[in-house]
Amino acid sequence: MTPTLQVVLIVSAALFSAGLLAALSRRHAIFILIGIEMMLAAANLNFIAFWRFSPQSQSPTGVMIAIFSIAIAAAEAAVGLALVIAVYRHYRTTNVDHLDQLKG
Amino acid sequence: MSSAAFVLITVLTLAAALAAATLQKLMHATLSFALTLVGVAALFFLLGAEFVGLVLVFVYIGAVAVLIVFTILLTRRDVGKDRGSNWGGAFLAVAVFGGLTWAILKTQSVAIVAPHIRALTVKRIGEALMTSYVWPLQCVGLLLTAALIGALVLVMEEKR
Amino acid sequence: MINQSIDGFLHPNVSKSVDQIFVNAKQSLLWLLSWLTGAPDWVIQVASSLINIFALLFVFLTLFALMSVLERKILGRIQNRYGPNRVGPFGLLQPVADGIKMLIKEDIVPARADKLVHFLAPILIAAAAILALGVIPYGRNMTPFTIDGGVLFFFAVGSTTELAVFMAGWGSNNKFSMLGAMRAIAQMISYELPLIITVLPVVMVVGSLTPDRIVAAQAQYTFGFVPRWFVFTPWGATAFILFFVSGLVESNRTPFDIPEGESEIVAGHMTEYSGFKYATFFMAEYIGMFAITGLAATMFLGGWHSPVQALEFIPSYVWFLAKLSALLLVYIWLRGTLPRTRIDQIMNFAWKFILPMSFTCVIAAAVWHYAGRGLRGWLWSFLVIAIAYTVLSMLLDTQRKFAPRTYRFAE
Amino acid sequence: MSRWIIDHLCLIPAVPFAASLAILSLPIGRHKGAAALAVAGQIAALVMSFFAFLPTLQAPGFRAVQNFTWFTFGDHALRLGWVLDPLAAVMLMMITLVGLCIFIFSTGYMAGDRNFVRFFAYLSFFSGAMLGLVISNSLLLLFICWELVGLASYLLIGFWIERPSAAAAAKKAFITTRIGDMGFFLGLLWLYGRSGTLLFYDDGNGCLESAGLAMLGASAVSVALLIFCGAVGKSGQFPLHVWLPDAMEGPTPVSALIHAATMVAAGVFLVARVYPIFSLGAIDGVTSSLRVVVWIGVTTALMAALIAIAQADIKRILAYSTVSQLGLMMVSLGVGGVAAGMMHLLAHGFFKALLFLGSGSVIHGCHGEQDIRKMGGLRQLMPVTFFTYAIGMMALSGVPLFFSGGWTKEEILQVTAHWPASRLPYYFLLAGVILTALYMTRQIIYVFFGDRRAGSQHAHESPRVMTIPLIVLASCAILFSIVLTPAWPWLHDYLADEPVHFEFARLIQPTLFLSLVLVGAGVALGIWMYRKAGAQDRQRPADTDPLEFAQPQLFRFLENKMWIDELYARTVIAFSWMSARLSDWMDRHFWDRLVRGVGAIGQLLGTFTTTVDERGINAGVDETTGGTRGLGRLMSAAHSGQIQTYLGVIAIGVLALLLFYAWLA
Repeated sequence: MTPTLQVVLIVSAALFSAGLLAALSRRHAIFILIGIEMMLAAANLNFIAFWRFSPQSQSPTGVMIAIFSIAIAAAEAAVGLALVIAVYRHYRTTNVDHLDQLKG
Repeated sequence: MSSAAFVLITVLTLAAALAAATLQKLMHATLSFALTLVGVAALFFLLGAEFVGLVLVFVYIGAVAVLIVFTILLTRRDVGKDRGSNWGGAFLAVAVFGGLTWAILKTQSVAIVAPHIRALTVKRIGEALMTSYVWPLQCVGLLLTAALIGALVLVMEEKR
Repeated sequence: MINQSIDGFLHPNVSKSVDQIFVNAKQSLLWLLSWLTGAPDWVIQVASSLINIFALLFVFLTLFALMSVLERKILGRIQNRYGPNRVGPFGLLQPVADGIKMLIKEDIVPARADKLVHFLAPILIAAAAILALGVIPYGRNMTPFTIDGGVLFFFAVGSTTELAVFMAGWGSNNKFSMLGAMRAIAQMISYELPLIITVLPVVMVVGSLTPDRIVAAQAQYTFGFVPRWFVFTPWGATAFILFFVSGLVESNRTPFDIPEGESEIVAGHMTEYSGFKYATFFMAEYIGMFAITGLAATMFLGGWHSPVQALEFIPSYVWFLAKLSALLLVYIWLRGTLPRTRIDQIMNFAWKFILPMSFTCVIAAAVWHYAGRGLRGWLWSFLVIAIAYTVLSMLLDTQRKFAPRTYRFAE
Repeated sequence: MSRWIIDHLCLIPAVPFAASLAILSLPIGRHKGAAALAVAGQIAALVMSFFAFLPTLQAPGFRAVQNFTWFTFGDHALRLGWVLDPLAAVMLMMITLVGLCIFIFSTGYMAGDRNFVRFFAYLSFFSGAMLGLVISNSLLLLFICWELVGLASYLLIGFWIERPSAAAAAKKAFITTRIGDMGFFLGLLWLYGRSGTLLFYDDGNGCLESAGLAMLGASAVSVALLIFCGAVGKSGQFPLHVWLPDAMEGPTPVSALIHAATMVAAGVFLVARVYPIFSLGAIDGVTSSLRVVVWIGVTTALMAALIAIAQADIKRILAYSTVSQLGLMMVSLGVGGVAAGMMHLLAHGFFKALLFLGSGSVIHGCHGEQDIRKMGGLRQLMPVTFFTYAIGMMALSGVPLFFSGGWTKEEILQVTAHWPASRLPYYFLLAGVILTALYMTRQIIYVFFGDRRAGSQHAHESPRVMTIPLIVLASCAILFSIVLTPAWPWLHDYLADEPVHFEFARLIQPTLFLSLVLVGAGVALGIWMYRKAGAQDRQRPADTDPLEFAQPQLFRFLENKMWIDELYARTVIAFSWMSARLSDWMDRHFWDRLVRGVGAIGQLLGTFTTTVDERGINAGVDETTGGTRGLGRLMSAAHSGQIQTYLGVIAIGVLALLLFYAWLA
């Protein structure tokens, strides 16, 4: 048998949840970033899958969106990591539990 | 699309993803994250989007992973001690996974196999990028430039 | 049926010439296999891939062996001494001896090392290097893996090398390794940009990322004897030189070998490696070299095409190997000639000269194209490059840029 | 060369302007540089004017016009332009030539003045403005230059700003001429309203050409009179002549250049320029506007001549003579002798400049002494000055045959004699001739003859730089007459655009003898009256004027300029002063009260609203804010500042949404 769209979607859902797990359960800021990146990758997988399985897959819309989202994810990662470094310089920690200056 | 390869790659990817989410050593987590992305790229290959797969590897392994690694290095004093994980988040993630899976299985319209399409060549992608997607392309270029400058400014050593 | 299933390796008219000997051999082998065991197509496919891989490994490991001894001999000559000349005739068996030595050496892993990473690094680095070899056309119909966008694949794989190097540096818990890895990554990242951007004009002009297409685009001859290689256009020549230099950096060769400069940091990221792992690193470095030079030949030197139409009868892979080895000889020659540069010099050079120049190449290629690919285009693009070069060299006055280094980050 | 100049007429004024700017940019001490720049600019202007002058000689009726658009509002373009015709050409020549002499003269005269640089900047500025005035082809452009000229004269009269009298004189001159300019401007606007253009010559559409004049129609008279107001102001005609004598407070070269030779001639020039408007619809050369011109001219001429007799200040005498001569020109214009008037203007330019420079040299020699009764016997001390001065005097008093003034005066007398409207002006002018001769003789006798008095003890001849211009101008005053004689009336025909032909018989006209007699009479009378002037006479003290001795009241009357200033002081100025007082009072006691009252009302309202605000509105607002704050405190508790909490909440939301949709489906 060849995998159906369902299967691919479930895979991407699993990937997404893994990312969510990383983002939610870890204390280190970089883990959160990694999780977010993984979620983005899952989203891209969805795009590609929907494009591939859609009946009129001649127009490469999904692929385009995937490409653009990858580019944007790269930018986001760069800025995010820069933020992590800056925060580390300032507070000498990257533990997000201690970074609660915005506490109401 | 050969299902064997698909299964293989899927297993690899998900295992790597879980590892990335749960490994104690940050460095190992990062490396398995890179592995995850390789797997995703392979999935893209299988789905007939070679170009995107290559771009993914290119961007994530070549750039993002290295960036993360650098960051880890620069914030090294803090890396070693990673206090465990909170189970609330884990539970939530699992719940989300369950909900998603349930929803996907529930929707019948996605239970379809891939139609046969002619391979998406890089040429076509390039043409599409340069014709109907040229405006978004410019915007992304601008965004990347802005991100570059912003990151530089953020990490610049404040002069003393 | 088989021939269809074995995609793309078939030339419309399969000539019996020497040129196609390997292709034909492989095909007959596969045919035999399918005839003996009525295996399904995908098995045949896997088999053909395996054949390709083994051929690649064989050829290039041999080449590596030859190269290592040859390098040592040539260096010896350059430094006015005999190279290795004890083992075998003219010391030709030296690599064998080295191999044996490396194999039987003890494999030391530091106690505080991150074992897994330390173990994975050499494998990954070698794998990346070998993968990169897979997309280069070595002769007519002799591209191991024709994937659409092979050039991109090449760079994508090449970019994993950095991660591998970092793993090596991090895994072996040692400051020299770390420093070496940092240096290596720094210069690799800095020079990956020019490497890609200098390939860009070729891709633009050909309109394809497939190496075969790029080679085919350089097939014709002007006036029957001047080959239409891209190196003979102003932008091509410039891009080729820049590409070559960047490749030199990418493969950590002298004069850009600061990541493993013995006199500064013991052996960079390979400090903590010994025995076969070290050999693997060594091999990976050489194979990376082969890959870069091969790509350079493919991109700018017309791939496997013969420089003179009259010499068409000589098989294509011979031509390719000739070009490859010529470039490799230049590598060795440079190593024997030039002193080691400083990290800040390398960085300045990358960001202030090479990068702008490679962008100029892109522009010049565009000019060349829109001025009608003829003599006019030639002159115009030459003008563009000349102007850019003069301006850059004016701005980048060496007195200031290469002044004594200021240690800002090493407190 | 000439071609080029004609194509770039605007260069002629531009050069002196540029020179003045350059000079202004010099530091204070750079006398040589300033002088060099100014003289160079003037010489350049002279050369260019000469080259522009040449082509006008070829064809009678030569006229070169070049117009340009200044700016456009809506679909309507305001166009200015430059014109070169005989009138402009001769004026150019005269201004530049005389101007050059005066520039050179003043390098000597002003030497040692610490504001030397500023002076020359002003001079060049004036010269540029004047040149622009004469070649402008648009009434507006002319008006602009006119005002610039006025400004220059203001600056120069008040040059010695530290003297209150100078400042007062400058103000007086400025304001008085402004009164005339007001009329001028109104006339300009009216003209524009009627004819729609201010260009003089615009190949057929100019306001001086048939089309424009046709559009002007009946309003020509009023327009002409309004413009004439300007002329009256500038060239010191009767009601507004009062500023000119006071203008002598300025340095003597200024008086020579501006208030004798060029600027005051601008009025006459203006009338001559727009003559078609004056003479529109003339019945054998007489229109009501021209009538006004004539009578104003006659009045001015006679009155000024009379006043001149009783003046003691050497420059004031010359000033009044200028006024009377200008009146003479006006008369000649009025009676239709434009050419004659212009001729006299030019001749007058030369010899009056000569006289003023002569007086300047005298003053210089006498160390700033200006009262003629304190001079005397300078004949031996300053021979050059004396001779040149004598020539100027004879030219002014119109001694025939040899002096330019004589011939031009002849011309004017003739045209006046043939004025159809009335013969009175003619007789008045004849009287004026006698008076002119009289006061000039008086002045000469006082200054140069008799024995030296207080002022002239240590007099000395002026340096060469001052005497040479005198000589040049003197020779001009004589040689100029060559082109004036009836035998070969070149200038006349040139100005009247007629071909000239030589006929010796016409040299001697019958009226010549008449004027000869008159002048002789005037001179003789002068000599007889003033032979003992300044010396001790029988029972007459040395410092009293003979006329004063004979006719005290008359003399007092004349000496005080016929009380005209006082008259103005009593009437106009007094009136304006009163009105000022009145409005001041109103302001203080009436408007002020009004304003305060309004203010008080406002205050009242303000207090009222304040109370309302505080009692009423604020209370409610406070309540609201209090509530909001409390709510905010409540909400802020939920913000733990933990990213992951937020993320988790988001995830929960996503989950909820998901389930919701699934449940829907």
